[in-house]
Amino acid sequence: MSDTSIPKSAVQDAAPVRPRWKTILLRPEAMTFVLLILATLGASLLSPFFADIAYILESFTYYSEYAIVGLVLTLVIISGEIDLSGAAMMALSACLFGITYQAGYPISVAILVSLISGVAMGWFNAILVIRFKLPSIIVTIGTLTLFRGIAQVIAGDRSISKFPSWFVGIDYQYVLNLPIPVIVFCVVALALGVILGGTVLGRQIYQIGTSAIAAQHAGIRVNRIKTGLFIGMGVASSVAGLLTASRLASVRYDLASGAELQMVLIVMLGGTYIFGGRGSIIGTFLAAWLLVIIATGMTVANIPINAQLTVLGLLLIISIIATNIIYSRTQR
Amino acid sequence: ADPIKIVFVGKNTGNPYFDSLVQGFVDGCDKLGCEFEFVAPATAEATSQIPFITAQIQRGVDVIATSPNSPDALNQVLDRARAKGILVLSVNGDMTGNEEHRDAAILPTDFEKVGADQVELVGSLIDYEGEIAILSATTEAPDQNKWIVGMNEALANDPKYAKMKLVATVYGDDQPEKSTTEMEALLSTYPNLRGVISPTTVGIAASAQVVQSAGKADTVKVTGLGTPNQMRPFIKDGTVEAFQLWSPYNEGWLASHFAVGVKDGTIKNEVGATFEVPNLGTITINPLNSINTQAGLTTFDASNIDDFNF
Amino acid sequence: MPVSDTPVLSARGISKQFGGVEVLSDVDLDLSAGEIHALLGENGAGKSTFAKILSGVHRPTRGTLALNGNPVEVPNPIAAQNLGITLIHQEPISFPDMSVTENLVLGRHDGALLGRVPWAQMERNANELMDMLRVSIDVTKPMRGLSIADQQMVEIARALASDSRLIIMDEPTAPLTPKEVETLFSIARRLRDQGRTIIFISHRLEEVQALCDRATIFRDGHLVETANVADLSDEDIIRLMIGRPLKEMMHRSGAKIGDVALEVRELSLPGKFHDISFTVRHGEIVGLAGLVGAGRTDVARAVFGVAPAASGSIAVKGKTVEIADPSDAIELGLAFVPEDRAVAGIFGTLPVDQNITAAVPGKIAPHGFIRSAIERALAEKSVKDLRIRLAALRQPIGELSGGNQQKSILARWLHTDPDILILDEPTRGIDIGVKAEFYDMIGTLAANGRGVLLISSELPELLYLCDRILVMSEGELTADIAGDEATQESVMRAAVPTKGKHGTGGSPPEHNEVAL
Amino acid sequence: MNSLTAALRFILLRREAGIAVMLVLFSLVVSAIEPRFLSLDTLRIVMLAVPLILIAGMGQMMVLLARHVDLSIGSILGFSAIVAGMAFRDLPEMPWWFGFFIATFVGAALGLVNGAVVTLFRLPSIIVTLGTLSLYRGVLFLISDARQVDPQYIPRPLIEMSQTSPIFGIPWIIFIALTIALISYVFLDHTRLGRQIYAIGSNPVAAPLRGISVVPVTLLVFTLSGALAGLAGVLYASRFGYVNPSITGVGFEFTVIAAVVVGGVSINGGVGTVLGTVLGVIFLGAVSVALPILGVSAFWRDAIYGAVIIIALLIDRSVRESGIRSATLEARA
Ligand SMILES: Nc1ncnc2c1ncn2[C@@H]1O[C@H](COP(=O)(O)OP(=O)(O)OP(=O)(O)O)[C@@H](O)[C@H]1O
Ligand SMILES: Nc1ncnc2c1ncn2[C@@H]1O[C@H](COP(=O)(O)OP(=O)(O)OP(=O)(O)O)[C@@H](O)[C@H]1O
Ligand SMILES: [Mg+2]
Ligand SMILES: [Mg+2]
Repeated sequence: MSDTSIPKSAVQDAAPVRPRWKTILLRPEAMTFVLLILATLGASLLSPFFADIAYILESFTYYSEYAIVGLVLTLVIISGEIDLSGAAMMALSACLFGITYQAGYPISVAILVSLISGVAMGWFNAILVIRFKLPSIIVTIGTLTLFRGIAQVIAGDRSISKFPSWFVGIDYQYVLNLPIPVIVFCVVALALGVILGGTVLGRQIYQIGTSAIAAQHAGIRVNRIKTGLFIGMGVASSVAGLLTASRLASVRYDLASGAELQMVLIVMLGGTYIFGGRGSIIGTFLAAWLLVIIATGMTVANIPINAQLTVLGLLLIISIIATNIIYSRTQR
Repeated sequence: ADPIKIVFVGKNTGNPYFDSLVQGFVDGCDKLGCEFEFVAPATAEATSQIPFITAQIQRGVDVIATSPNSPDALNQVLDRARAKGILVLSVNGDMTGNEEHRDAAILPTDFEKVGADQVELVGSLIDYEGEIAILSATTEAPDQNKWIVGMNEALANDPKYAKMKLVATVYGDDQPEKSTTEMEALLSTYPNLRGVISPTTVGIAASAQVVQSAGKADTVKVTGLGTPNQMRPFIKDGTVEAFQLWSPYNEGWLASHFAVGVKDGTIKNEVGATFEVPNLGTITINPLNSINTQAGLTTFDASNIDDFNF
Repeated sequence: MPVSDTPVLSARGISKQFGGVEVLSDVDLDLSAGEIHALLGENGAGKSTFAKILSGVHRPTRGTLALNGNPVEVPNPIAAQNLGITLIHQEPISFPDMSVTENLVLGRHDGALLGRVPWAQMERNANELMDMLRVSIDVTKPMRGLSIADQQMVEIARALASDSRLIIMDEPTAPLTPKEVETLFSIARRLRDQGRTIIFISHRLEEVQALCDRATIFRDGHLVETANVADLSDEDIIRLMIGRPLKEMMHRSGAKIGDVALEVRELSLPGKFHDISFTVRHGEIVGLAGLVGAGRTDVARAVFGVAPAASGSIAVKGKTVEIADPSDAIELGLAFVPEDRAVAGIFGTLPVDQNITAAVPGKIAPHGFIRSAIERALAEKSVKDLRIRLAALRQPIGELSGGNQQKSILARWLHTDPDILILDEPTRGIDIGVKAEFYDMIGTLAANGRGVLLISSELPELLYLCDRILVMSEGELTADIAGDEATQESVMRAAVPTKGKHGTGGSPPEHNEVAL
Repeated sequence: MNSLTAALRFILLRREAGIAVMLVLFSLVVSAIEPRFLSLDTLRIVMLAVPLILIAGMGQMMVLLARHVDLSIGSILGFSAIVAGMAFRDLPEMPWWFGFFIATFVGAALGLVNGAVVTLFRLPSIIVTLGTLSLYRGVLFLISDARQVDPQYIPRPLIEMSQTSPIFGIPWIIFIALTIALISYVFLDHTRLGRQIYAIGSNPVAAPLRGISVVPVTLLVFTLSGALAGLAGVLYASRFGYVNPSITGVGFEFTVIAAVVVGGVSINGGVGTVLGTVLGVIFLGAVSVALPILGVSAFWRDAIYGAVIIIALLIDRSVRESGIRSATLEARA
């Protein structure tokens, strides 16, 4: 252990260090995990129809798109920024996909257009935040209105459909008994988890979120990394938009409307610190399942949506407060 | 045997129109001995109904009735329900162009006739002479668009309406604020406007409110489709002379009878088949497996509005 | 000097801890009506902390205060105001979007919260105050963009406007010109004659001699002496402050000085600095002196690429280079220890080891993935070499004391094996023992052939360490003095502004300046 | 610098002038395409479109001045409107004007909750109010049983506030909005408390050092924002004649924030005036009225609002920057 190699005399005037087990248990992810277990038990008691893996997986596909964006959003929030435009980017990129396909281009071109639009929108956010030094939270409130507004302008109120049958129904394609959106989610989680936890890039994201100024002084390319994260948000959103298009076999401008809140909810539930510098992919991963279990459990028990909304709103507030308390306790 | 389980997945909660429809279901099931539940998402967004429908499949219900928020976003999940042997009904609106994804549609009236009925109503209010306008829901709303086509056809083809001129069709997106602004713009743009048809509940309420505020109720006749509860004050104070609707209650009543009948085999869900429903008489299954509760619209005015509460 | 019997304010056993470190221990002090009382001590001795306790910004960990013999609590600045205690902060605090007039009265508790703001009268009063201080500041302008000196003047005016019995001035003269200082002094004397009490904090001993009646000297958080100024010589004061006579602070013997490592040519950044040229050689320690706000930090930031200059060029080892970002500078062998350690140096909530290795990602992750064994080994070596005191490497660095945080930042840069080190106030807020260690380290770095640019506000430190001292004033380089020719007087002469809107003539201070 | 250019710069640097110019230019361009736009009638429509936004905008402005933001006002509006509407429906003997108190009180209470969470846990208001945005909407569904309050229950005199006028043919509702704006002006510009709101936003760290009680003032600001959103709620019932839990107030926050930010209120706190906000509200009102008159689809509205928010942010930033630059240069000159 490294700790023991430091001479005893040096330790005298420094504050005592918390035992390692305490630091682990005090992490908000532990709270998410406990909630996940409680929610699963609660949902099983609430409705006899709940405890069915196939059903839970199917329900997960409905949230998988938000959860995938939430994974990237986790990195963005750890880096000290936020992006509320994910849902609007999903809608606009999906509408562009639909329009391109409807205009007679092959579906591969349409997919490309959608991905490129994701890059462009993420970049647009990044320019406003980084080049013009505007706060990301208000910038992305502006762009969420703008992006969805453009989607509305180009797609109107109609839904665009009649995609080729191979493209449709990705949520009913299975690999190893898992629907593809679930696989995508798990793969993205694994990849981002490794990047965040094991690589220099991940380390630097934490450092940027802890203090962007100190990071810049340490030679970390803060602007480049943040730009990359915003673009990552755009790409993830357009992938999520495509998954949604495939699942629904149609796209509309109001696709994923209001989902920005769900995305933030997932990340917050996973214990990522709203002020940046702390958080984890495993937390977001667990939180996505937690959200699905809670929402699905209440829906299958026919609990009215009024109560569901209240529960979710409370959950968001409580998880922010709890995370905040945990983190402000563990730093003096 | 277990009672038949019927669930109705509404457009969204808080929509008073559906209270009466649900009551029709409840009364129908009381009489027929089926189990009924009503669920609805918070918003009328295209995909918000999907988790609710999946949950009902998981619960193993026998019949899913829904008023779809989108003509095609539900296709996949409804197909899955039907594959499980669940009877899928589209209630109060159809999935135009996607009829193969539901078993039958329960419509409140013959949608082909709504347009003509509405033109006749506004014509009667303005002595079949002058400029009229339409304030609709959204540009792509399928039912409203079908009716607007009907209105245009009636105006073009029926010599009775030769002196009436449709000057504008505008859209308030079923939002009170937008509808109000659009209606005010109409009044300002067309000073000679004589009548407004608003075939949507949000739109007609906003239009009535605007002409009332502007003190133009005498010169501009507002009519359209609305619910009696929503329109009652305007009828009482004379802002609106008459408007129309069908009976949502009868829709629920018919849907429950149809569902139970199909499930226990007494009704054949085939085009051209007929069956009897108490209070409604003989119902015929029309092309594309769609059935109506009544042929024409009911007109509400000062003489009868107090007989209705929905 | 009318000194009445009951003290206006008496402090007993005042102690203050920050994060377990005691920065003020058992201070007993009595202040009388109608005296100007100097607080003296090295940087970090606890002067500002004591002032903040009196004015309710901080609460003491232990100890009591009494006003005119009655025990009082000063839980917050509002309470202090109500008790008639006003603090002029060391760093001017202001509301940048609001006018000077409003800055003068905001938060003053006279009148109902919903009472009308008497704009016209306020403006008149503000103008009167500015006249009294003999400064020409447009009181309707927002504070944003006022020079530091003007901001300090507004701060002083605010304290004058309040009817306080005790006014604490924390280094009010640091950014002021001699003429402004003289105005301030005459006002302070007038207030004393009205029977008010003034606490005057300054590093300039001649100001203390000129103004103050009594002086209290702090060292490492302890009150070491309170005496009449008349009974104290400068030598006494310095000895009391640093615990040893000034004589020991002598020039360091010069190391072998090699080729030019860093050359800066005609660097300018409008609004910050203008036409700055200098060189730093291998093995050379170059000092950069100046008053607070002279623009030294801005130059350092420009050289390191944090906020690049608008024009001019930089050459490293003879080659002209483009430095647009700190990462460019690091690749060229530069390192920069910033002055604002808490904001620009440490990652407060991250472990010490991650802080130490932050600038060498290639070393800890040879194939892209971080190898924690390597990382720990690097960090442990630094902890041993620099004698960083900590409990565990995984401890958040924010829990370490300031000196050990600063050592960790230095360690971070030593891992990059830099040729040129820019150190901006490296010993600020560091206790005296660690300071000596730092001097040794800086000397060793130069002896190993590294070029060092040392920015410091502590003149003795510069005089002791540097081979050459550059002086900046109001964004321009005003002197380049060889180490053995530099004296406190010659440096200060170049540091005090000779133009600008306050300094009307080029008159350097007449008296022998000793700035510590 | 001579005094004329100084005066000119002073005026041009003021955001109000910029918005006024934008408003005039916009009106000219629109009326060049559609001359009818420049009419008294249009003015009336614009004026009728803005009172709710203006009233809630005053509250939002105070929140922004204190360097916070309140995203929950749409839900607060809906919540207060529903509670007032249910009172009208279930307590028919209640005097109709009592609805104003109910709605304002409910709004104030919800705003206070926002403020309490923000100050108690030191959380960013934007996240807290994003949470209460959905929480309040959920609770509002619960208490209303997801049922709308039908027009027949909205008292006639309340509806007439949007229709009848005390003077000059200007409806009551516009008078109420202008009165609120006037009171806000006096409050923010001429009372100590009002100035303290600016101070907190201008420098939150300095404010407590200067003896300003930041927590109570922050609570007050959120409470006022809630109260004004609540007042807008009861006026919603007046203007639209009914209250629906899933429609009333949805998306309202974006409209209000757009208007206030366009009006020159800085999201960095401490900067903004009542006049600017009023102009911003009118500008957005003019845009939303111009669209149908020009025959542009309402689908454009959101895109335009989004673009307007972003442009306003950019303007705010460049004004700030050039302000700092010129001031620094001046100080050195
Ligand atoms: N808020 C704080 N948190 C932690 N440590 C602090 C804080 N404020 C001051 N200190 C520490 O307390 C010690 C005394 O600081 P103080 O500001 O009182 O010194 P000073 O005598 O005013 O020095 P200077 O002459 O540089 O102004 C320093 O070591 C400083 O780092
Ligand atoms: N409150 C302020 N408003 C605007 N500019 C400021 C303010 N404070 C400082 N500056 C800018 O900072 C510059 C001086 O600060 P800087 O830190 O570079 O000087 P310094 O000589 O390093 O002083 P220090 O000894 O405090 O480190 C000035 O040129 C000034 O433009
Ligand atoms: Mg100090
Ligand atoms: Mg500096």
